[in-house]
Amino acid sequence: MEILDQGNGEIFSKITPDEFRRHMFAKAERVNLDKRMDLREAIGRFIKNGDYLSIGGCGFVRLPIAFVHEVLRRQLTFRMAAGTRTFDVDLLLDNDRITELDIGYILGLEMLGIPQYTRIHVSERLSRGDLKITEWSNGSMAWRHKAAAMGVSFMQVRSLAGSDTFRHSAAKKVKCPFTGEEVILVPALYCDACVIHVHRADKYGNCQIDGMLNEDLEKARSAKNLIITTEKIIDTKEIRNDGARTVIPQFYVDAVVEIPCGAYPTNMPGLYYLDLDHLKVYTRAAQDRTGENLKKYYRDYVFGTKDFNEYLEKCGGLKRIEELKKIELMEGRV
Amino acid sequence: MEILDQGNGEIFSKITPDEFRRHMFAKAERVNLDKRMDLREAIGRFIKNGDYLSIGGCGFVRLPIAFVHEVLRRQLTFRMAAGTRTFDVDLLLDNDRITELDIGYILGLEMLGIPQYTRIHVSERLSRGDLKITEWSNGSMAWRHKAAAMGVSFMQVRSLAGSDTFRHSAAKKVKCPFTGEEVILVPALYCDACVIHVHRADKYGNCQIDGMLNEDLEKARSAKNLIITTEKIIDTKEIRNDGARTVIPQFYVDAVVEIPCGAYPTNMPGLYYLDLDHLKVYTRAAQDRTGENLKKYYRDYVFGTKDFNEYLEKCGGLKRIEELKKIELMEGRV
Amino acid sequence: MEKKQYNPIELMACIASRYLEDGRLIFAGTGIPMLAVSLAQKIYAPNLILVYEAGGISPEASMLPLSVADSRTTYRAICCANMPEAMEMLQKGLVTYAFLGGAQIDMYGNLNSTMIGKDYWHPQTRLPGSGGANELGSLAWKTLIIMNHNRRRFVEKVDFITTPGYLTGPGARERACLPPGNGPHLVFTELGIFDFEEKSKRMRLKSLLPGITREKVIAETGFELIISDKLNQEKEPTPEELKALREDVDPWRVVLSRGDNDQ
Amino acid sequence: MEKKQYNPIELMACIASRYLEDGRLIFAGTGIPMLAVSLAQKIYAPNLILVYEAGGISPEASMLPLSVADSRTTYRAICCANMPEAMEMLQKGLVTYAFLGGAQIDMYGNLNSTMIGKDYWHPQTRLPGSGGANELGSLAWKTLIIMNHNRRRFVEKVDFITTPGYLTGPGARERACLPPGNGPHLVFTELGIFDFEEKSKRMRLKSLLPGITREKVIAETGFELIISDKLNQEKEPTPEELKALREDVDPWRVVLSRGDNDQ
Repeated sequence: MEILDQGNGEIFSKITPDEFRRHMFAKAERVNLDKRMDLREAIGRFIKNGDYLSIGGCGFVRLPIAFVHEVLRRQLTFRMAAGTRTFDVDLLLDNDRITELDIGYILGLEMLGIPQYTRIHVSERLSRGDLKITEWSNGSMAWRHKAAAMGVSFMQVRSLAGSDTFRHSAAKKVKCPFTGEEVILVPALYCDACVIHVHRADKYGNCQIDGMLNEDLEKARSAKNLIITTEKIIDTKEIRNDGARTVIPQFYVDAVVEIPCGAYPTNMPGLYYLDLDHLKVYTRAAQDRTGENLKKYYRDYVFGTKDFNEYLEKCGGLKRIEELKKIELMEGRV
Repeated sequence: MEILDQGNGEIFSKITPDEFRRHMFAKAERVNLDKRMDLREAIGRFIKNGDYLSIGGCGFVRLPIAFVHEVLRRQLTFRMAAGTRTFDVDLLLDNDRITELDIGYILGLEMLGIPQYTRIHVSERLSRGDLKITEWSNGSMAWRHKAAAMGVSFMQVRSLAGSDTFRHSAAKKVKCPFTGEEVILVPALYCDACVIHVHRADKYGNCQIDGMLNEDLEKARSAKNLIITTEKIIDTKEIRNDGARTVIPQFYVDAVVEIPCGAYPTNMPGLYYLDLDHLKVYTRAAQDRTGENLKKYYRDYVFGTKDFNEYLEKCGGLKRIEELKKIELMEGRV
Repeated sequence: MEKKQYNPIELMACIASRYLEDGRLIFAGTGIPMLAVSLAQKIYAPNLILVYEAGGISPEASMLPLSVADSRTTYRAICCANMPEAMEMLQKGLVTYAFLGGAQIDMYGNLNSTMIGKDYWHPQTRLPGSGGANELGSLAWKTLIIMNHNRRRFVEKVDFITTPGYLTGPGARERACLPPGNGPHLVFTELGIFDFEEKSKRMRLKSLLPGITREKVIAETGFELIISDKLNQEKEPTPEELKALREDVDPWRVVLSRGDNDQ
Repeated sequence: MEKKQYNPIELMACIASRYLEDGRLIFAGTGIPMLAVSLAQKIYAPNLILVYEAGGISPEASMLPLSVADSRTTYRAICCANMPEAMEMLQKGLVTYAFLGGAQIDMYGNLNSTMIGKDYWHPQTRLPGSGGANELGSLAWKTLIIMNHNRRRFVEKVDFITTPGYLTGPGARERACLPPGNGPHLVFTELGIFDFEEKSKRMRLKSLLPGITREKVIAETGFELIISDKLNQEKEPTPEELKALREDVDPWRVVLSRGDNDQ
C-alpha cells in the first residue's frame, strides 16, 4: 500500500483491532450482570489517569457534565477526541486536564461566542508544547470512531483532501486498488475510555437516547471501558417492549450510573433545555483574560462543591430544572 | 497500494462513487414530492432489463414478493446481490431471470430443505456458463453495501482470509498503511436498482420497518433507483411523531407503492407470519427434478395470475392472512 | 435392534446443548445449531445470548425461528439491529461461540458449504455458499460444528474451503491474516464429539455417543483421527431434554422431523 | 449619518435568505448561516430541508437552535440520525448547499477557521478548527459563505486552509482528489455578494449591498477582486424579513444581538 501523501499529525491512540478483540472477549463474560454503581466507583474502576477519552453528546447537548466535574475534582488528565466539543472540553482545557487532543471543533461556545481566557491559555500551551494536537474535522473524527466500531484499522473518506487540515492530520493518501483513483484514509480511533449520558438504561446497560445521536453509538462500540450515566434506570422489560430503541446494547457497557440532570447545564432533548443563564455566567467569566474570574467560577461551582447535586443546588436546584423543563417542552413550538 | 493477493471473481457492479454523487444531486431535487404510484408504473420508470438489482428482507422475511412476481411476468433479467436469499431468488433462478450473481447464500430454503430442481438447474447453468457467479459471504456482502452507502469505493473487513470463498471473490489483500498488517478489502457495491418492502411509509418515502433490518438501510442508501413497496401509507405527521423510527428517509426513494401483504408468503414481523403451507407447496414442487411440477406452480401462481391480488386470493385470500396474523401475534409466546 | 426413543437430530441437539457455556454470546445457523442453542437456553444456559445475523439480539421468543430473520428473532429482543452491526460484533471479538453446520469437514475443521465436485465451474452439486458461515468461523472465538458423520462428509480434503478452520495447521490462520487466537472448538455428530488437539490443530475424538464404538467412528471418518487418551462416553438424552425439545423448541417438528427417516 | 433600521447581522441574514433555492438539502453552521436558512424557510423556501450534522433531519422547530445538536434540531424531525449518516449524505452527493462562516477567506474561496498567525505551532490566535466545515466545503455541491468583510478577513493568502475552496485555481480540487464538480458558490458579506468566475475560479463582486460602493468593497478586500460586468444592487431588508427574523427566528436575540455593537 504505497503512501502517496500523508499528514504530519501524530496519532494519539493506538490502532489495536486485535487487542480490542481480546478485551471484548473478556468483557462479553459479563452478560446480564448488574452494573449499577455510583459515579466515584465507576471512575475508580474504569477510568485511569492518562487514558485516551471520548465523551458523548455534541455542542451544548447531552454532555456528561456530572462526570466532567468529578474528574476535575480528581485532577485526572487525558488524551482526548474532540469533534464539536464546547463547554465540556473547555472545562478540561481551562484546568490543564488534557495533554493530547484530536481536534474537530474546540474553544467555541457556538452562539455564545468565544471564551477568551481559554483561547489564550490554549494558544500558550500549544506554543510551549504542553498541549499536543492533531487536526481533523467532525466528519473524519466520526468516521475514525466508526472504523473502530467496525473493528478495523482504517476507513476511506472523501473529505480532508487538499487542505491544511489534511496536512496537520494523520490521514494518508493512497491509490484505491479497485478503481485506481487516489483516496484518503483515516486511522481507526480505539478509545481507552468513553462516557455517555443517556435518557434511560436498564441495570445491565441497555441504553435508549432521544434526539440526535451524533457519533455516540460509534464511540460506545469502540471504547475499551464504557461508563453510562443515565437520567434514570428502567426495567429490562421496558427495554424489551421496544428493542428498536436500544442504541447501545449492554455488551459494551461497564458501569451504569444513575444521575438525574447529569447533563445540566446542557440540553437533554425532551427533558430539559440548556441553561442559557448559567452558560452565560461561565462565558462571562471566560472573557476575563487574566483567568481570575474563571478561577472563581471553578471555586464556586466545581472545586467548592462536593458533588454534582451540590452544583445543581447552587444553580437553582429543582426550581431551575423545572423552568428548563418548561422551556424544553414549549420550545419546539414557540 | 500494492496488491498482495486477490480473488479471481468478477465484479458485476461498477464502483462509481462520483457517478453516484451526480445521480444523487439530481435526485435531491425531488424533495417533498408525492411519489405514490402503482407497481407497474414504478417498475416501468425505475427498473431496466439488465440492471444490477438488490432486494430487501432476509431469509423468509419481508421479501418483496409482489415485486418479484411482477418482474417474472415481465420477464426482466438482472444481475443480483444475494446475501441470504431464499424464495425470492429461487423464483428468479428457476425462471432464468438472473445472469450474474454475487453469492452469500442461495438455493437453500433454510428449515424447509433444498429445492432439488433449482439446485440442478443452477449447477447446469453454471457448467454452461449461462450464469456467472462470484463468491462472497453474508458479512462481506453487507459490508459491500455499507461501503457504497458511505459513498466510498471499498471497505476493510476481517473475514474471507484464507478461504476458497476469498479465492473466488473479488476481494483483495493489501498492507494496512497505518499498522503494517495485512488486511482484506472488499469493493463497494453500488446497485442500479433496489426494492424494499416496509411496514409503513409516507407519500414522500419516509419509511419505518419493524423487526430485523438486515442490510436494507445500506441497500436503500446505495441504489440509484429505489422502489419502496409498503404495507400501508401513513401521514407525514405520523412520521414526525417519532423520527427515530425513520430508517429510510425520503431522499433515497423514487417510488412509494402501497401493497398490503406484499411480502406474502413470507413473514412480515408484527403483521403476519410466513405461510408454511404455501411454502411447502413450492418446496414440494421444487423436489421434482424434471421441473414439471415447478412449471405448474408458476402457471398456477405467477404467470396465470394477472396481479398479486389474484395470487393472494388463490392462496386463501383474507381468510388465510387472518390466520397468519393470529399465528404471528401468538407465536412469540407459544 | 431396539428402536431408539429419539431420532439422530434429537440426539445431537440434546448432546450439544450440554456443552454451551452460560453467559456468553452465540451466533447459530438455522436448523440443528439453533435447536441445540434453544434447548440449552431452556435447561442449561438461561443467560446464553443469541445474536441473529439479520439483527435480532437476545429475543424472548420461545419457539424456534423458521428463518434466520423471522419475527421470533426480534420478539422482545433487547436490541433490534442489522446485519452490519451483528457482523461487527463478531469482528470486534464480542461473540464467544459460532455454531455451524456444513456439508464437508476436514481434519483441520475447514468447512465446505459451497459446492461438491472437483471443478468449481462444473459442480457436481451446487450448495448455498457461505451465508454468514465465513464470518462466524473467521471471527467468533470458538466455532462449534454440528453435522452428520460419514466418509462423504468427514473427508481428507474438502472440495472448497467455504469457512476457514485451522487451514493447513498451526499458525496458518494467522499467516492468512485472520484474527489470532480463535478457530474450531468442538464438532458434534451422531457418533461422537471431537475437539482439536492443541499442538497439531487436528481433529481429535473426545467422546463417544451412546452405543457407538471408536471403531465405528474411525470407519466413518475419511481422515486420520486423533483419539483422546481420556475418551468419554456421552449420556443418553434425558427425558427433560427431549420434552423441552419436542414441546417447546420445535413443537411443529419442522426441523426435528428431518431426523425421523434415519431413526 | 442616518441610523439604519437593522444591524449588520440582520442585514446579511435577510439578503442571504433570498438566494436559497427551495426544495434542496442544506447543511448550515450555527450563527448567521442558520439565521439565514431559518428565515428563508419562513419566507422564500418552505421546502428547503435542513440537515444537522449531529443527526437531525428536517425538523419542524420554529426557533433557532442555540447549538448544532439541540432539541430543536430533532423536534418533529422526519428522521433522527447521527453524525456518520449526516456526513455520508454529504459524501454521497445528496446535499446541494453548505452554508459556512470563517475567519479568513482568499480569492479562491479557501477558508480558515483554525488559527491566525504565520506559525501553526505558535499561533497568534487559536480558533475552533474545522468542525464540520471541511466536510461541508469538500462534499456539498455548492458552498455558501457568510462573513464580515475587511482586509484582515479577505486576504491574499489564508494562514491555514481549514476548508478547501478552489485551492490554487481551476482543476486543483480534482487534482487533490476531492470529488469533482463542486466548490464555493456565493459569498455574502455586509458589503456585497460574490460569486466565482467560471474560468479562473476567482472571487467576483456580483452585487452591492444598499449604500455600498464598489470602491468601498475594493478597499476592504486584501486581494484583487474581479468585478462583474453586470453589477447588481441588493434591495434593503424588507419589513416582512425583519419581522420574521426578530419575532420568529431569534426572538431571544441570541445571535442577532451580536450585530448591535456594529450598528
